[in-house]
Amino acid sequence: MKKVYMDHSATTPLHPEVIDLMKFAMEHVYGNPSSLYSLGQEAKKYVDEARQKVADLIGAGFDEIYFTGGGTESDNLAIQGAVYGNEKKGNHIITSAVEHPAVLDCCRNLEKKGYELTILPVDQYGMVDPEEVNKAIKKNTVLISVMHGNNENGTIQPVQEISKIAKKQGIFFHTDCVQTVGKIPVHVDDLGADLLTISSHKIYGPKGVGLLYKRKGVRVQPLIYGGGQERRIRSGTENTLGIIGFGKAAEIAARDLETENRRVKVLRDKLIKGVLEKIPQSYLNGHKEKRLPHNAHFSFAYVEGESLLLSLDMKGIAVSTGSACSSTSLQASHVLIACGQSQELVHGSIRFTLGRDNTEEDVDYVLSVLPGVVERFRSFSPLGGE
Amino acid sequence: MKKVYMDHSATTPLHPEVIDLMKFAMEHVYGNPSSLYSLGQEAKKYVDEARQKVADLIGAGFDEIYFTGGGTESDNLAIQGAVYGNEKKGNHIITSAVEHPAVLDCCRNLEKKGYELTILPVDQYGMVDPEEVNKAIKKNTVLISVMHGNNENGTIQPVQEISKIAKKQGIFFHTDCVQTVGKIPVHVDDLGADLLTISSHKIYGPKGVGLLYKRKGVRVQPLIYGGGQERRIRSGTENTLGIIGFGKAAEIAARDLETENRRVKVLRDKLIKGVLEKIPQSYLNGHKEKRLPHNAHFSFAYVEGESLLLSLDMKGIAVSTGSACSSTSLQASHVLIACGQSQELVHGSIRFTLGRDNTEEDVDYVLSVLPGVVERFRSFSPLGGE
Amino acid sequence: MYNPTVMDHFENPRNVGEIADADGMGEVGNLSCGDILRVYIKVKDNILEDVKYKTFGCGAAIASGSMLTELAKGKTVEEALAITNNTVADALGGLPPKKKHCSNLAADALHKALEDWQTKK
Amino acid sequence: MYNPTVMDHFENPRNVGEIADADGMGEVGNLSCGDILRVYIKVKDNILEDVKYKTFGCGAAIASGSMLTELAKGKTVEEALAITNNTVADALGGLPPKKKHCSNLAADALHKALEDWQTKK
Ligand SMILES: Cc1ncc(COP(=O)(O)O)c(C=O)c1O
Ligand SMILES: Cc1ncc(COP(=O)(O)O)c(C=O)c1O
Ligand code: FES
Ligand code: FES
Repeated sequence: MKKVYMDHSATTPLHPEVIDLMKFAMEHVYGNPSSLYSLGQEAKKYVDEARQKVADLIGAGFDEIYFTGGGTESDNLAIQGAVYGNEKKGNHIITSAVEHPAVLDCCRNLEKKGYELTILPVDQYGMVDPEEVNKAIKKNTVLISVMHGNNENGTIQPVQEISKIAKKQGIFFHTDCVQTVGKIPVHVDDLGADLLTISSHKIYGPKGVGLLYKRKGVRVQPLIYGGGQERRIRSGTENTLGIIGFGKAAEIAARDLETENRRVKVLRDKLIKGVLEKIPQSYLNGHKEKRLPHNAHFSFAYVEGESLLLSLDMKGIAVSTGSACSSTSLQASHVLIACGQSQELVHGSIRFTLGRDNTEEDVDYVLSVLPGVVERFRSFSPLGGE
Repeated sequence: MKKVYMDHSATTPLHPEVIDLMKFAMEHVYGNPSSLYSLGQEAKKYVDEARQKVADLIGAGFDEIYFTGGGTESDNLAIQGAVYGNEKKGNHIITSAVEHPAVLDCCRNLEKKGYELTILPVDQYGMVDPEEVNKAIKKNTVLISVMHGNNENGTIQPVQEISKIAKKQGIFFHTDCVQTVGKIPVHVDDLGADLLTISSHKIYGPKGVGLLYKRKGVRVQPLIYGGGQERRIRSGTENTLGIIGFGKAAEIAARDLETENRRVKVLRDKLIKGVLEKIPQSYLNGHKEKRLPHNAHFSFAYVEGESLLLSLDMKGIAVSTGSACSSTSLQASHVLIACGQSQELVHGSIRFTLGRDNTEEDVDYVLSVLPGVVERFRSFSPLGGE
Repeated sequence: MYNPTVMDHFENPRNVGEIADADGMGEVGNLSCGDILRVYIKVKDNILEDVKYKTFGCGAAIASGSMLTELAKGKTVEEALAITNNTVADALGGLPPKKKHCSNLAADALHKALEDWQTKK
Repeated sequence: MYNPTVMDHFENPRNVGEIADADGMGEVGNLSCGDILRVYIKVKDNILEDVKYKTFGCGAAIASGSMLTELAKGKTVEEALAITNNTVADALGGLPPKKKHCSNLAADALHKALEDWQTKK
């Protein structure tokens, strides 16, 4: 059976060059980077090389990169770390309604602990209005966190404008770039980020490793205490193998950014056009232009996402529904709800996210299979069609 | 040049069987375990298999295992998690003076935040007296954390007796088993642990992955919020590759525990005997009998550890000095200081930790090289010898 | 995620559809997931002659509806009333813990359809 | 960790030892790391005729002592007084940030030895 993986925003396979390097590292790089003897220093050299590569990818300084156990940890470190580390500055956080749970649940937990939280609304495309940010700022605002690109509907936020507002008021600005890095240019100075999150496994690197970019001078309190690795910001023996793979993935992401994403965008546009044409009562979610080049996110009236997903899986097509990163939860997508979509329509949402391995044939295959599957479930549905 | 790696308590190379499985997984297991389609469920199956293996290794239930980003994170999750998660029960923590920084610094940080902390003293072997635990308990004690085996001097603590005391008083008991698992039997019920830490890279698995054992019913607040993975205790996309390698390493550790450690102990005993005989004013640190089978930790009067380490490295021998996990720090080992050793002697401490790859020839080589190196530095030293 | 029996009923759901001249109809919406299941019954001489369902629901809902109709068909009203979500889930060989409520949808819709028939009678 | 120059001076330290009839001796202990370095000097006609050192210290301390003695030997007292930890660290081609204080040990011990000579004179 034909296999089409179109869930690259959930995770990506390892890039073949990443695999090669990691295979080498598994056999040869086994020292502890904190050890003083040559075997340890050799491991440290590999980690530092990777650090330079990820720094280069986002225009950061070598010393501004802190490796973590993934995007979720980086988001938590950025937010909890900045808030706990700057208690004298204030106790009010601003974020948006469409953030990843790693940001949103982290902020909500701080709210439970007594911090003030403003969750900004979004428009129908899931876009934050910078004017709303301005209005939400209070005397005690210490941190604004707005993601760069949305993991569900692919909408790209006006991060530059928001960071300018933050800067003017002397408020720290964090942005989750897990979905944008490697897809569109991510440069810490262009974005005006004080803190920035990246995850390795979304750019063809291994899972379980990520980074926090922390601008020099920004105070962050650690989440995890111990041996003092990562310049005391994130203790724990370095995930050398993961970091080495991440570094390679970053190098490739920088190298192939333009060509690969131009290619994927053409396929994605064909997919969107085909789906909207072939399937009645299908809707594209997210912003039409200001969206990630690999994302096509639809709602289909009168069908439920999980059954669609399972049926597509039986036909070899891997996609996701709702909030992909926690699709074991039953809650309807908070992102689409925030965009004002009805519960029922939200339930019929499916995300296609294309990647390196996808071809035009893949798109054609999806377009040949999807309409029938949607049609079939509609015939089962007590909603509509009557 | 002959290469002798004798720093297995700092980290271990990947076991060849672990490498093989990880190589396979790198190519074939790339789904996100939270994804509902078969590729995701396949990855979940591998993660669950690993979960069963680590559970089996320590006699835990499948549902009592929470994968984390390493031993340091597990220690922090256990301590911060239990303390924040049980604020109604009390705000006093008891730990020992010889804990790993992942426990000690985490506790000290809680003390800064207003929690009460008792750090128990140890005897000259680094042993905690259970009677002291009893005396330290207060009405508001919520957690006792005492490690199973020490990472520096190898002393094994009377964990069973301590956990009994904790249990009697209804206080949670955490034990860091990073150094003992795979070396001596570690069974959650035998040890009486409510919370227990293990790290993969000390048992020939990959770095950057560990686990927290949490007995059913013990409340722990997460450190990291997000998608709700690991049953909401530790959010973040699972480090599938790392977990798969960890699982395999656990399987091997269980399988080879007895034979391998009997073998290593013979070598270790030869090393201790040889060093003490050949080098005047050399002292064995830690307990003579109640010690890890692979650990030989010495202090040499009138020499400084780092120079010894570097010289041995030039001769192909990798060992560590002071607190190996943070050997970039200049502070003298807090463990040896807690044992009442003089600053100078502490400075001349060297840890040999043997492992699977060591042979009798390795020991002979060390015994042929070490005395000369110590002698040479003594001749440089303004201390003693005059 | 689902066992082969569930997947079979998901792939080839039995008795999907409506009964134009149904004697009873019951619809249940699940608050926790927003899904909906509707059951139609045809009753003759105290026997459920025909049972059909429609659902806007997850895989487990589709399979539960399918299994429910198979279980209920040909049963007496009393037997049908004794069908619970557990009956359905068990007949499916079990559902994942988070999906237990999906079998409720089916059982509850059947009971509602029976009530509907009762009142109309 | 250390550059090749440092490693060379660590492996083959110059002028290790004592001067039995030294004109000045200076010993410095470093509080942050507990290490010790001792410098012996022999002064004739305002020139440091001989300089020797001993250390209980890390690799950087051994290399710093070695480099210091090389730098100081044959210098006038004034020139020797001008030697700072930076002079030593620079001559070694740099030290890791955490190891900067090790070169202090050496420079400070020299200055103490010169003081000692001054008072004894
Ligand atoms: C926008 C966004 N932020 C954070 C994360 C979490 O990163 P990780 O999966 O590495 O924990 C993800 C994906 O899961 C994401 O899409
Ligand atoms: C006793 C002990 N606890 C915790 C740790 C930390 O584990 P990890 O290196 O996986 O962060 C170590 C080793 O570094 C250790 O020896
Ligand atoms: S999740 Fe709604 S019916 Fe199953
Ligand atoms: S660390 Fe003490 S002299 Fe270098």
